[in-house]
Amino acid sequence: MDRYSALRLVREGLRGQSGWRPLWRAAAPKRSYKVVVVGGGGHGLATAYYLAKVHKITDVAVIERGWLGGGNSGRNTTVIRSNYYYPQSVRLYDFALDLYQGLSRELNYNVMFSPRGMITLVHSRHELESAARWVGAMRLNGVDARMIARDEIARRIPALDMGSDARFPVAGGFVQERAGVARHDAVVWGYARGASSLGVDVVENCQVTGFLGEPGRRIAGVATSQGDIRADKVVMCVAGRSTALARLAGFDLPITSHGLQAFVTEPVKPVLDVVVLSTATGAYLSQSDKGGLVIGGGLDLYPSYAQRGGLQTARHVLGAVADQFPAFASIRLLRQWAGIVDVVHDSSPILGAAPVEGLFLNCGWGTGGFKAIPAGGWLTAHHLATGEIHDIARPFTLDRFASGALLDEAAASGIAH
Amino acid sequence: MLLIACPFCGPRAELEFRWGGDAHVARPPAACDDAELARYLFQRRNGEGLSLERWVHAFGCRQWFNLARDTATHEIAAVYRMGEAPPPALAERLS
Amino acid sequence: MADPRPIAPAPRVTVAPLPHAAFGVLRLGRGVDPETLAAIGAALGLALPQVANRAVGRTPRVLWTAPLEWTLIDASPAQLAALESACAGVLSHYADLTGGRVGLRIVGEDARNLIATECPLDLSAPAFPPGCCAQSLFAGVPILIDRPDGEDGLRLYVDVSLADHLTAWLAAAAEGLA
Amino acid sequence: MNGGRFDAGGRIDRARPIGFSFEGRAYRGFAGDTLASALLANGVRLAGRSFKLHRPRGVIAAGVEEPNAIVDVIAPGDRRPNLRATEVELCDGLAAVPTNCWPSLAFDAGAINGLMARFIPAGFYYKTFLWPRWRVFEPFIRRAAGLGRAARTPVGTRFEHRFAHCDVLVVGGGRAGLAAAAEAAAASARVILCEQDTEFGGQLLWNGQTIEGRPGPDWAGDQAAAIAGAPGSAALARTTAIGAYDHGAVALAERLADGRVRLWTLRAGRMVLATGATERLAVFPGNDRPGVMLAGAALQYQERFAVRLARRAVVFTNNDAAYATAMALACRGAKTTLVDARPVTASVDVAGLVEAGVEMLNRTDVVATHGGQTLAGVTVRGADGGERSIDCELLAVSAGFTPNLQLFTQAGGRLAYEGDTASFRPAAPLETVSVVGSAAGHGLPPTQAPRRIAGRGKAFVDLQNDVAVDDIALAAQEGMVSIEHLKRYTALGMGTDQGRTSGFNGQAILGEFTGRSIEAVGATRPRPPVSPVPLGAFAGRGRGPLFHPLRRSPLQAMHQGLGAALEDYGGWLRPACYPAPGESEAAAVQREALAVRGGVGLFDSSPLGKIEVVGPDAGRFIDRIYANAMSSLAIGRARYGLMLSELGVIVDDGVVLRLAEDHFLVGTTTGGAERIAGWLEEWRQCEWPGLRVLVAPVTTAWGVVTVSGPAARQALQSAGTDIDLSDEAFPHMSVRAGRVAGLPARVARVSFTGEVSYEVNVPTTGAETLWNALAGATGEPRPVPVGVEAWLLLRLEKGFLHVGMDTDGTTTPADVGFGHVARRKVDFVGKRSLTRPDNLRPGRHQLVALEALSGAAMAVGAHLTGSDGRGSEGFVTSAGWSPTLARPVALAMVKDGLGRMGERLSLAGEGRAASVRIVERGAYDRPVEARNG
Ligand SMILES: Cc1cc2nc3c(=O)[nH]c(=O)nc-3n(C[C@H](O)[C@H](O)[C@H](O)COP(=O)(O)OP(=O)(O)OC[C@H]3O[C@@H](n4cnc5c(N)ncnc54)[C@H](O)[C@@H]3O)c2cc1C
Ligand SMILES: NC(=O)c1ccc[n+]([C@@H]2O[C@H](COP(=O)([O-])OP(=O)(O)OC[C@H]3O[C@@H](n4cnc5c(N)ncnc54)[C@H](O)[C@@H]3O)[C@@H](O)[C@H]2O)c1
Ligand SMILES: Cc1cc2nc3c(=O)[nH]c(=O)nc-3n(C[C@H](O)[C@H](O)[C@H](O)COP(=O)(O)O)c2cc1C
Ligand SMILES: [Zn+2]
Repeated sequence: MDRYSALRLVREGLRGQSGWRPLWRAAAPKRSYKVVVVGGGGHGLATAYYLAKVHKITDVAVIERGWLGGGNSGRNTTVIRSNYYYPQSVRLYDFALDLYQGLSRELNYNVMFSPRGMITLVHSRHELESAARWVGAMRLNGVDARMIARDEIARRIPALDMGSDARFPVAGGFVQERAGVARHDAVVWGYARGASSLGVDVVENCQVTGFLGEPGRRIAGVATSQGDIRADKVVMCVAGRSTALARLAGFDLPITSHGLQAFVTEPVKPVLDVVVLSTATGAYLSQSDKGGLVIGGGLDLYPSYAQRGGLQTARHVLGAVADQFPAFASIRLLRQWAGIVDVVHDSSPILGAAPVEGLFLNCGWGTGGFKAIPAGGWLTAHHLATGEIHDIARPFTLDRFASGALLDEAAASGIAH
Repeated sequence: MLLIACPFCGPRAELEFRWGGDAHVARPPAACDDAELARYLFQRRNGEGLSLERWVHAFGCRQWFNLARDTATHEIAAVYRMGEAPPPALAERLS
Repeated sequence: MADPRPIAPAPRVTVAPLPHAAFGVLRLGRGVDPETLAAIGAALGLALPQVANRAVGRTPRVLWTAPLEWTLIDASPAQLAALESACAGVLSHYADLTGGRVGLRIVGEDARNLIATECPLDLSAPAFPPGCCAQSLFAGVPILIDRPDGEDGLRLYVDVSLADHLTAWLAAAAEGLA
Repeated sequence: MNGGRFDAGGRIDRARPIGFSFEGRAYRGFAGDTLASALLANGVRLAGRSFKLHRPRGVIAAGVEEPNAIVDVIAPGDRRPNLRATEVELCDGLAAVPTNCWPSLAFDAGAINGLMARFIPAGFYYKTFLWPRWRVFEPFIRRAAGLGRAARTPVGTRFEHRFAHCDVLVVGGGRAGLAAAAEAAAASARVILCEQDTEFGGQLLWNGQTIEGRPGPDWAGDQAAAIAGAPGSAALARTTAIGAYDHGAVALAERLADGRVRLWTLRAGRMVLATGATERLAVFPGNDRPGVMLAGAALQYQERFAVRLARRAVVFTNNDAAYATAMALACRGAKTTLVDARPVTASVDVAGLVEAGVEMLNRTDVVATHGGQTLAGVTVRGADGGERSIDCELLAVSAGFTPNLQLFTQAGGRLAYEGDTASFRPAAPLETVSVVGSAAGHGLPPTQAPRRIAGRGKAFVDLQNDVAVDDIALAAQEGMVSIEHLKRYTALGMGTDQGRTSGFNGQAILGEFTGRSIEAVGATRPRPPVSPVPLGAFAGRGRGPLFHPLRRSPLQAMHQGLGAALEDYGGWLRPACYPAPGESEAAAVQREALAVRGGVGLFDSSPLGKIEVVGPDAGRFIDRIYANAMSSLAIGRARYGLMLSELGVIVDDGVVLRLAEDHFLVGTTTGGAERIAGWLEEWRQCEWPGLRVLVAPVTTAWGVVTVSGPAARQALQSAGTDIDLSDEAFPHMSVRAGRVAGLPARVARVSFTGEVSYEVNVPTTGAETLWNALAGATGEPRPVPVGVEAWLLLRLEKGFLHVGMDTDGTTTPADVGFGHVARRKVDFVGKRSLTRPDNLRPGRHQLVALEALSGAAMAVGAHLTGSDGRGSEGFVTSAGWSPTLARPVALAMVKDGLGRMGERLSLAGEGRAASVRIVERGAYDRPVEARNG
C-alpha cells in the first residue's frame, strides 16, 4: 500500500504531488466472487476490509449503487459512544469504540477519531434517577460513564443555558469521556483504501437489482446494473434500502425507512469541546474540526426515501439548540440534509444469517450505526469467514422479533434518546 | 412540510397530523402463532414509491383516515376514509 | 384559576379574555337519524352545521369540530335540558367542559397576523370567511378558532391548563409583529 | 490611490453620512451603502483572509455570492459571526471586524500556511497526525479553523416567525420577478414577492436600463409598490427564499431593518423563480489577489454605490456581458483595457468602446497578477504566446453566468447543460414551479466553454476554502472522481457561499482532468438554506419558558401562594412540595408525608387524566382496552387497571369508575391524559368501528383535590357534603355524586397513599373554593398541603406501582405481579404478546421491595449485584426515607425477584456497597386501603 506519513507529505510536496495513487482501485466487477458485499457504506467496506485483513479472504467485491459513502455513512453527525444500557449493546458498541481507538493506525489513514467526551443532559429530578440507573448499568458493564453535576456541566459547556427559568432546566447529566466524534468520510475512504489494497474489488455506480439462485430459498449471487455476479455468499449492508433488497431475496424485514436530518452551521472558532445531548429535546451537537456546529435530533416522523428533511423537524431541532444555547442563536445555519435510516422497533441492529441460504444481514443500524462501523464489519466478516456467528453478534439476530427478545435501548433507558 | 387533505377538514399543514403506520394491517386473532404475531407487530411494507398509510388529524378533527403517499416524492395520490379500500386506480402502482 | 390577563395592546391587535361561558361538546353515535339531528337543532334553536368547520348561531354558538361532534358555547341550562331530551334513546354524550376552556377575543388589523406567527392555518378572508371555525395548534398548543359573522376579529378557545402559556405567547408574538 | 467616491450618481444618500468602524478604524460611508461598498470607497482593499492558507483577499462580489469579505458584526449584546460585508447594510456605529486573522488582517500569523501550501495539499490531514494520536494535534487545527467568533453571552430576542399562504410566490425582485409578480397580481392571485436585496430591481439598480422610458430603479420601485398594495399580496425586501420543501412549502428569511430576523413558513400554490444568475470567476494564476473582482460587481460598485474602484482597470472576459463594465469604467475616467479570451466579439458595439478609450485585446488571457497584498498589475498572453504586463488596480472578470436554480432543484427540478451560454438551466418545467429571466437562462450572453488558464502560481477555484486547480488535479489523481467525493475531499463548495461562484468551475475542471463532459460530471446537491440563517430564527419567540407548552392546574395560584416548589411533571407545573420558610425541600417532603399518615393531607389531583367512555358497548370496549376485566365492575364502584401496548408492555395505569351501566370514567396518569385519549380513539375508530361507544376526554373540566389520611373523612365532612361518608354507605373503591363545599361534586374513594382518601372532583371553576373549604376544615389535625414528592413517597411506603418510574418500556403485567391477566378470556390489547417466549422466560425483571440491612439509604438507579459484585441482578426503581417507619424503603426490579423473597443482594454504587434483602412490597402495612380493590 501507498504508505502515508508526514515525511511522505514533505516528499510529495517537493516533487509536485506526483506520487500519490488512487485511494482505491476503480474496479469493474468480475463474473464471480467468494463474497459479494452489497453496499459501499461504512459497514460494507469494513466487512470487506476485515474479510481480507483478518481472514485473508480477498476474492471479495463491494458493490455500491452510487458513490462510496453516499449513504448514511457519508452524512451522519459522527457521534461515537458506547453508553448503552443493555450488556449486549455495550459489548457491541464498546468493541467498536475499542477498534475506533486504533483505527487511524490500523488503516494508516487519519480518521480523526476525537474522544472528546459526550455529556448527556437531564432535566428533572426523576430523570436524574433514570440517568443514575443507566450510568449504574454502564459501569457494571465496564463503560466509563459517570454522573456529572451542574457546575461541571456549566464549566465544560459554557454556552449552555443553566438558568432556572429555562423550560427544561438542566438538572444534571452524565458523561462518557471515551465518546467523541470522527471524520465520517475518512472512515469510509480509509476502509475502502485498506480493502482495495488487500485485493478487494470496490465497484461504484453499480446497483444490485436482484438475486441469483432461488430467491426465497437460496442465494447464489446478485444481478446488477453491470451484469450478473455469482457469489458463494452475499451480505447486504444497504441501510435504508434493506427492505427493498430483502424483498428481492424473498423475505421481509421489520424495518421502516425514515428521513433523519442533520444540520451544520457556518464555521466559527472553537466554542464547544464536547458532544452534548439534551434528553428533553433530543437535540445534540458537537463542533466539527472545521468549526461548524454539527447538529442532529429526532426523525422525520413518516417513512421517506427522499433523502431530504422537512421544515417542521428543522424548526424543532434548531429551535431547541437556539433555546438551550442562547449564545449560539446568532450562528448561522449553513446546510440541512437528511439520510434514509433503517429504523427497527427496538433501535438495535440486525446481524447474522438471513432466512434464505447464502445471504447475510448487516442492517437496522438506524440512527446510530456510524459508531458501530468497525464492529459491524468485523463481526460480519467473522460470520462470513467462519460460518459461525460471533457471540457479540448473537443477540442481534432476526429471530428476536418472533421470540420477543428485543433489545430496546430507548425503552429501557427510561430516557428518550 | 406536507399539505394533507383531511377527508373532513380539507388541506391542512403536516404539523396538525400524526403518521400512524401502514394502513390495512389486519390484527391477527389471539390464537395466532409467534411468527404471525411478529409479522403483525413489526413487519412493514416500507416500499419506495406508493405507500398506503394511516394518519390522524390529531390537532384538528381527531379522525383517522388512510393516505396513499409516494415515499420517494412525498406526493399524495389519494386520501380515503377508515374502513374504505384504496381507490382501484392505485392498485397497479402498488408493486 | 388561570385567568388570562389582557395583553398590552400591540399597535394593531388586542387580545382580551371572553367572559366565562358554558362550553361543551356534543357527540353522537354513528348512523344517527335525520329526525334526531333536527330535534337537536330545534332544542338549540338552530340547524346543526353539517359542513365541516362551520359554525352557526350566537347563543348557543354551535361549531362543527368533528364528524358527529359539535362544540356548544353559551348554551343555556334550558337549551341543554332540551338537548338531553332530544338525544334520549340515541347514542350520544354531552361533555360539559365549562371552566375547562378559556376563550380569547383577538381583534384589530393584525389579529390574523398574530395568530399566523405560530399557527399554520390559512385565516385569510377567502380561505376562512365568517362562519368558519377550525381546530389547529399555536406553538404546540391545541386551539379552536371561531370567526363569528358580524363581529370583528377572531375568537380563540384553549384548554384552561394552557391558557397562561398561550396568553404569554401571544403577548410576546404581538411585540414581534412590528 | 484607488478608492473614493464619485460626486454624483449611484443610489447612496449623500445627505446621510454614516460613521462605522472596521478592524477598530473609523470610516465614513452613506446611507444606502453596504459595508463592502463603503470599505471600497474608503480605499480598503484587504477584506478577509482565506480559510486554510490565510491568503489576503478582497471583495470580489456585490451580493450573497461573496466568499472573501467575511466579517463579524459586533452589536450591543450580540456578535454576529461570518456576515458577508457585501450584505451588511451600513448603519450608524456599525462595528465590524475581519475574521480568521491574527493579529491583524495585514499581518496575519496564519499566513505561514500559505508558505507551506505545497506540503498541505487537499486532504493532507488524512495522511498524517497518526502518531501519537489525532487528539494531540486537534486543538491546534481547531483553533486555526473556523472563520468568525460567536457570541459568548446569550443573544437577545431578535427572532420572529410566521406562517403565511399565497397563490403565487415570486422569488427575486429583478426585472423578471417584478413582471411575473405583476402578471400574477393582475390575475387577482394572492402574491408574495420576495427579494433578498434591500431594494427591488435586481440588475436594474445598476445596469442603466430604462423601462417604459423610466430609469430602471424607479420602474422597479413602482412595480414593487403596486404588488405591496394589491389585496392579499406582499412585496418583501431583505427577504431570501432559503429552501423549497414539500407541497409548495417554502422557507423565507426576512432581515428586518432593526436587525431582527423573521423566518417565514410559507405555503405557495405556485412558485416563480426569478432568481437571476451568478457571475463566475475565471480560473487563472493569481486570480485571488485583492483587486480582482467580478465584472458585474465592479459595475455595481461604480453605478449603484458611486465607488471609484480604480484609475487603471483591466476587464477580462469570455463573454459579452463584461463589455458594459469596460465601457462604464472608461466613461468614468478609468484607463481601461478589455481582455477577451475569444477570437472575435460578436454583438457588441466595439467602436463605441474604442471611442471611449478602451484598449481591446482579443484571443488573450490574463495569466498572472502582480502586486503585494493588493493588485498592481496583470500579465496577459496573446494567442501568439506573447506576454505583456499591464498596470492596474482593478481586474474585473467574467467567466460566464450560472443561473441560480438551487430552489428549482430542491423542488425536484432537473437541469440540462446549454453549451452556447455555458450554463445549466431547467431541463423541463415543473408543474407548480416556473423559472423566468436570467435564472431560466434568458438573456445570458454567449459564453466561451469553461477552461482553466495555465501559468505559474496558484489558480483558485473555491476562494474561501482555498481549493486551487492543483487540488482538483490531486483529488482526481487519487481517485476522487465523483463530484461528491471531490467536494468532500477538497471542501470545494463547502464554504459559507456554498460554491456559488466556484461550483461550476470545479465541475468543469474535474471533467477536464477525468475526460468527462461537464454534464457527465454533474453537480452536487444544493441544500437549504440557500443563504445562511441564524439558528435563532428557527426558534422565533419560542425560547425560554415559551419553548414548549407547560400546563397549569386550576390551583396554580393557590400553590404559589402556599410557597410551593413548582416543577414540571409530565408537562404540568406541579408542586413538588411546600417548604415552610427556612425548611429544606427534603424536610418538607417528610413532614408532608407524616401529616398524611398522622392526620390529613390535601393533594391537587387535577392534572390526572379523565376520559369518559359511554355507550351500550362501553363495557366491551373498556374490557378490550384494559388488561384486567372491567365490565364486571358494579355501578358506583372503582377498579384499578393496567393498559398495555400491543407488545404487552404497560403503558399506563389508573382507576376506572363505573358511573352507569353504559358510562365509565377512565383515569390516567398525568403525562398519559392526552396520549391515552388518542389511544382510545384510535382503537375505536380503526379497529372496532362497530362498537357503539363514544370517548370524551374531560380532564380539565374538573378541579380535583384528594383528601387523604386518617382524618380525611372528618375534613371532608367539615368542608360540607351531603354524601354519606360512612364505610357502609361509601366503601373503599367506590364513587358517589353529591355536593361538597356547596359545589356539585363527584367523589371517588380510592387511595394511592394507603390511607383513607377521597378524590373530590368539582367543576374547574370551583377548584379554589373546594380547596379553601377543605383547607379551612375545622378540627385537629389541620389539613396539610401535600406535594408530588410526598405523594410518591407515601405510595412507595405502601409498595404501589408507579408507571414510568417502576416500569419501563419493557415491563409486562407479570413483571409487576399481574400475571393472571394473561389468562383472561377476552382478547385485550397486548394480550397475545404476553405469551411470546421472551415474556415467559426465566430471568425477567420483577417488581419487589427492598429492605436495607445496613440501614444505608438506597438510591434510585442503583444496581443490585450478587455476592460476586458483578453483573446486574436488577436495579432500584423507587427509593426514599420513610418517615413513618424511620428507615429507608425502596422498590426494585430484580431478575426473577418474585421468587427470591428473603434473598440478600448488594447495592452497587459509588461509595461502599450496601446489603439489602428482597421483601414483599408494602413495607407500610397498616391495614388501611389497598388500591387494588
Ligand atoms: C443525519 C444522520 C445522522 C446520524 N448520526 C449518527 C451518529 O451521530 N452516530 C452514529 O453512530 N450513527 C449516526 N447515524 C447513523 C449512521 O449514519 C448509519 O447507521 C451508518 O452510517 C450505516 O452505515 P451502513 O454502511 O450500514 O449504511 P450506508 O452508509 O447508508 O451504506 C449503504 C450503502 O448501500 C448502498 N446501496 C443501497 N442499495 C443498494 C443496491 N441495491 N445496490 C448497491 N448498493 C446499494 C447505498 O448507496 C449506500 O451507499 C446517522 C444517520 C443520519 C442519516
Ligand atoms: N448583464 C447581462 O448581460 C445580463 C445577464 C443576465 C441577465 N440579463 C438580463 O437582465 C435581466 C435579469 O433579470 P432577472 O430578474 O432575471 O435577474 P436579476 O439578477 O435582475 O434579479 C434577480 C434577483 O433575484 C434575487 N434573488 C436571487 N435569489 C433569491 C432568493 N433565493 N431569494 C430572494 N431573492 C433572490 C436577487 O437578489 C436579484 O435581485 C434579464 O432581462 C436578462 O435578460 C443581463
Ligand atoms: C460532520 C459533517 C460536517 C459537515 N460540514 C459541512 C460544511 O462545513 N460545509 C458544507 O457545505 N457541508 C457540510 N456538511 C454537509 C455535506 O455538505 C452534505 O450536505 C452531507 O454530507 C449530505 O450530503 P448531500 O447534501 O450531498 O446529500 C457536513 C456534513 C457532516 C456529516
Ligand atoms: Zn380533520
